[in-house]
Amino acid sequence: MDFPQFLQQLINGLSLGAIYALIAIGYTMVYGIIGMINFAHGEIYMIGAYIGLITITAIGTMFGCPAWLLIVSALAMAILVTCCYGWAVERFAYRPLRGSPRLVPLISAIGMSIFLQNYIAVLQTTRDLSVPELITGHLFSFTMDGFNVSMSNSRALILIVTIALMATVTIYIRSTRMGRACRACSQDIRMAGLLGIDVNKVISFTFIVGAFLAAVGGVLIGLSINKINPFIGFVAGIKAFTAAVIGGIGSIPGAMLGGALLGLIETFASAFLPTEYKDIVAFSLLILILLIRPSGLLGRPEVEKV
Amino acid sequence: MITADETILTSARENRPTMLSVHNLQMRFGGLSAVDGINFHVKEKEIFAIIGPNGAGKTTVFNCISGFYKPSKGEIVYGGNDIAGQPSHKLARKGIVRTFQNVRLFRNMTVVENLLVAQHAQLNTNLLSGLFNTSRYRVSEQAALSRATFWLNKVRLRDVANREAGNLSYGQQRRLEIARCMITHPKLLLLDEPAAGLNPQETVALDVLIRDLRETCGVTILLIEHDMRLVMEISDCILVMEYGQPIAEGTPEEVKNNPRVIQAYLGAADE
Amino acid sequence: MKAFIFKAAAFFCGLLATTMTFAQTTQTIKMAVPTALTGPVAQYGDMHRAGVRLAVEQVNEAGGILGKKIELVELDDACEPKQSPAVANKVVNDGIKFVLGHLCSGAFKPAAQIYNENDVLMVTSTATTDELSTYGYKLFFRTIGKDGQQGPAAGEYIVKKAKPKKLAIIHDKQTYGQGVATQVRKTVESLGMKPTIFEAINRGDTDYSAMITKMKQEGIDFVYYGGYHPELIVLLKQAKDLALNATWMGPEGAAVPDVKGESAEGLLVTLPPDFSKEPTNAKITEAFKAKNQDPSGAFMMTSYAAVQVLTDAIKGANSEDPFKVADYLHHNKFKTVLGEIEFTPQGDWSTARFDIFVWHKDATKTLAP
Amino acid sequence: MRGETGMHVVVKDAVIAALVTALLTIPLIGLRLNVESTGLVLRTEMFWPLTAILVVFFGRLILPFIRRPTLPVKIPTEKIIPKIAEYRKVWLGALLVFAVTLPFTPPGGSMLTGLTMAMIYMLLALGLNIVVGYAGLLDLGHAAFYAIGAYTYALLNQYYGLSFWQALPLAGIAAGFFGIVLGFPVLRLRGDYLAIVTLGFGEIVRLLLNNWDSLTGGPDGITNISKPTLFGWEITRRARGEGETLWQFLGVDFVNTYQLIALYFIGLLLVVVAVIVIDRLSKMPVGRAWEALREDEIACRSLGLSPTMIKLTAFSLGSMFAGFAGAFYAAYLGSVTPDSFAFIESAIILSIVVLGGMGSQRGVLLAALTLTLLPEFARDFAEYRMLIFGLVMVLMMIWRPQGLWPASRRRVELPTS
Repeated sequence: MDFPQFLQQLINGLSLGAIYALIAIGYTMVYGIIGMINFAHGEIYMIGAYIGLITITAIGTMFGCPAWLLIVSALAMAILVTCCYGWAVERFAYRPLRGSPRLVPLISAIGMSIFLQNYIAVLQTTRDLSVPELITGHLFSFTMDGFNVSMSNSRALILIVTIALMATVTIYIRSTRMGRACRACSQDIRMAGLLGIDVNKVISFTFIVGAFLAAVGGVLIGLSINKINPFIGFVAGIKAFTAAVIGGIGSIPGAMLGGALLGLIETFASAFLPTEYKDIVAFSLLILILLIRPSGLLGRPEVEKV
Repeated sequence: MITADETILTSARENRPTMLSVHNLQMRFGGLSAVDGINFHVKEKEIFAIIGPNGAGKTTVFNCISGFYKPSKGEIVYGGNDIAGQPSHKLARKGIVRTFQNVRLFRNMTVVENLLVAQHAQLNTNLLSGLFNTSRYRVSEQAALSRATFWLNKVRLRDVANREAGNLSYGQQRRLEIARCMITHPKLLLLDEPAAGLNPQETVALDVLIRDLRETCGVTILLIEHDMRLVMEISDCILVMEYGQPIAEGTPEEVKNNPRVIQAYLGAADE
Repeated sequence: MKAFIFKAAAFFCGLLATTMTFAQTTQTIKMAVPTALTGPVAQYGDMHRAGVRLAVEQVNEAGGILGKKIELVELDDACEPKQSPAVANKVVNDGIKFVLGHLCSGAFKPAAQIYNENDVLMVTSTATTDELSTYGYKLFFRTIGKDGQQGPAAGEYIVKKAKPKKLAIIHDKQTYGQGVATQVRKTVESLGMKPTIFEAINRGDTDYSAMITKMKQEGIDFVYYGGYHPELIVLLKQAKDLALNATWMGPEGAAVPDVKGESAEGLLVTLPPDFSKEPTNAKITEAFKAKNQDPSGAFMMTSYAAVQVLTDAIKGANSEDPFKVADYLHHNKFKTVLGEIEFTPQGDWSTARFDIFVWHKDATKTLAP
Repeated sequence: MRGETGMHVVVKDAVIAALVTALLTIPLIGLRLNVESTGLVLRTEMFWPLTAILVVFFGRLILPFIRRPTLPVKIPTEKIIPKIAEYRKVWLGALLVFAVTLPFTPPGGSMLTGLTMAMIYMLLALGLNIVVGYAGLLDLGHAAFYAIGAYTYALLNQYYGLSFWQALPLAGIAAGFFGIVLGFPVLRLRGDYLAIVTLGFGEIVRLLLNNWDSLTGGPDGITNISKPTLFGWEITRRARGEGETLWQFLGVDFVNTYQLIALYFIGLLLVVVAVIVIDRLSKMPVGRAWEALREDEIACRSLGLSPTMIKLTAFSLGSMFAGFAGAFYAAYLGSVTPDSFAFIESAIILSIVVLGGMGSQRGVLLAALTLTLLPEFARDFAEYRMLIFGLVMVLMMIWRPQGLWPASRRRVELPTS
């Protein structure tokens, strides 16, 4: 495997990693703040994809408008509606369980994940729906000693948007008042409440930001892969969750690093080994990292006080 | 009420056999050394107290002795060999048992079950004999239950035997924790601020209980406590610590009048 | 001990007889249609049901068979091997003797064992995996070619007509996909061409760029994909994105209206001959069009033929006993929309053949040169 | 803000609530995508979204006037430990008789497949109850041991022709062994990290079964697995080997439901044995050690209990029962495929344990029965089945987090020494 192929696989790995990172940040923020694995987050990403497709189909049929307008309106609608769903899931499935033992919200999350999958399956049929190819063409496509290295526009868009969104969220968390409140809650949510931080608002905000990113992910990934069905959220969810854990659950840059790492490992695994083993490699890596460094690469190691 | 062997108590402290001796114990967390250069010996059937302001490193010493921390440097000699760094469940089986600053009971299990679990090491835990309820198994269970009843009577918790440990009052929980330690036939009992949060009558009852444990069960007691009246009254020897360093050691009388101790506790009069 | 068991068993049996009442004589002939009403390949289920429904409607209009109307019982196994045994048990419990299905090879295998053990006659018009006819089931029939026929047709076309420099064969690791891909590999290797890559992908995956780059690196210029259309659509799109200029070929599982757009242009597909173009079937093609169903769909005509064959056999054998009907099926020729059908002892359609078609971006197809 | 009772605040609240409901309902419920022959098409059905918006709007308007102040803090209720039900033995006997005669009653007969699956999920949940309920170790990969048990029997039956009863103990031991293999590396992990590793382990086992074609037959799995025998008689229509079928022995002509009834009884037998064994285990020192570990691992260490041994016994015994369930599932279905052991199975088993009440055998049995039979009742609107299943899980966690039938502590009569 000489350099051009390596370069191409690197691009493939990073663009796949961007997809995982975009969803992983939802897991990391929720776990960081209230220490809960939000199993339904994959479904929020799927709902984003469906809203995008519905908007495109609705506007597309009404009057032939240019592709970029379709994409922008799909993104806007998806963000608006998915954030509502993110808020609603937290408000109705998780808030009543705030004080209960750790396992109870987990089961509620698994239940919500199954509910949302079938909610969409019943309403929008379980069929595979094909998303129209709105983003076509290549960002760059050059041949280097006989091998064509290229990156499609849709993949490039995902990479750029992911980096941009990650940067904004990190800056927002680091510099704004709400960001400080989030960090306070992740250190000690009970004390944050005592000091006058409206904990419910912070938690809702976390879910809404997670939903915002998942919606963007849903629309862009839908446009890039052109196929959605009610169950894409589940597989992507587990992979994104793996990325969040590898990077160090609870740390936002960790989600980015974990996503990129998982994308690269899966890509090079299927480049060298037969493709069907790439998932086994991904999960084995997850277990290995957790055994050596449970808090992940960038996570804060939890000191166990006697 | 002193029934213990008379000679042990009154003979000079030096020639009594040592139960535990600590040689320049040091414990560092990253850059910070919580405990540095600690040396002391605890004699058999003695009540040895460690006192000092908050953050002096008392509980860290406890954690090193009971195997929860691996000391950075230094030796802990017990029963003839160095036990520094051995896991706490092995040390417990060798007879070193401890209570905790904030009571650690099995909250959702009943009081009796707490006492039965503590005897796990002595029980017949063979799976098959338990499954087929063999006579050997029934005998060992009955013995465990009668020992538990003995200790329930001793710490006056008999009437709440079937209540969940989490629903007991604070004083009751403290007594249950001590009973749970004693039921494992320890040689060395580490009490981490047993009187914390107790009202005066409960502290007096605790005083009587600790003396009774030493006399009747012949157990050596290592104590961390802030209640000076209890410490001065009950302990045979006291070690005073500040910022992880030892600043005084001796009988309650010597320690009470030691200027450095007074200064550490009451702060120097500002010249 | 034996005596006690005997008494206990007898008691249970008495209890059994009193509670289990069965209505033996029913005025209709029930036929089960286990197919995919839900799940990713539900589109094949639609074609399967459309063919069966039209045929049964026309038979019932013409007075049904043996004086009884045919009643269809449609069941959903979503093409999952996990669900099909439960569906098969339900069919057997309801006392249904004839089954038109199952749809997918993977789901059919466990169910076929249950049908065979409980004397239920099976006629599938969609499952093409060879294994089904290797178990020696006497009540198994097929009105569609099997991979053993589809594979060689594709293999010969690749070696003789397409003559690629470097060939890659990939499949979706499911019974159907892996089966047909292995058949193509056997044929191609027997004709002296060794595929450079023979690999599987995970069903439900969404990113194949790594594998496509590997193919580019090996200089692959022809790819045969064994599997259903959902994964193929994504593969074609990503192959175009990464500029892998290779012709693609797929089995009849890939020939679905959903496969369209730029990347689908020039896709080669093996399909049963397009019987909707046959002049004799004009009346039936019109009937499909009247229900705005596309008559040239992969399983429309084969499912129609399955009902034809079954109803003719029941009339011929003049009984509803599966063994008599099976015996009739084994020893007679049947005139159907697929032309004349004759069954091998294992229940395969002996003279089934597959043609090669070129798929276009508007989901139409023309016979390949 | 809520304190003000000015009408404009209430109206503002109602408008916002209505707006959110609109955003929630109109796009997904109002606009329906569907695939027609002409490709993707959008149908609109605005009835439900509009009613939802109106209900929420007027609901919020009148809400402040009828809402009674709720207690800000939930006061923990004192769990009084009931006396041992005197007639516990009688009660259990009645339950067993009911379970034995159920398949013969018309309603029971119609749900036989559901009842037998309920037996399998009971076995799985009883096993997981040891790991999650007693020892408090969150295991999200229990389906892996279910798969190992199933494939052990399938392979032994296919390659060596072992009968069900011969292979059953081996399946249990194999699953128990892998329980220890998983147990060792995760000793140090706690809570969520343990859950994630077990999830990863479950996925790896499923993927290995799916990709290891030579041994496990890959995605097709293994078919033609022989059914168990009941007291030495075959229960299928025709005896496979030279044995005699129970039905020939009874001189009864074969009806498929007889075979399902026989399978149900074998399942019932396994569940009864499992309940008795696990009940004994929980009363023994090892059972107390599990609960102590769940309550406070540090206190356990300080009393001389070695957490390693406790965790390994919990994992191995828990997975052993999952192995038995797997072997019976393989025998019942007659074929095994990797994708019937996906993560969703582990999630369902965990939900049964939590919904039933962690650490409570009777609760777990009840939850297994309800969760497996719930879809049977919802047979007519089949596609809503899983929708209701997910919703039930969420609502149950809100209204009864302690579970359907939580365990009550055992009362011990003290000897009057």
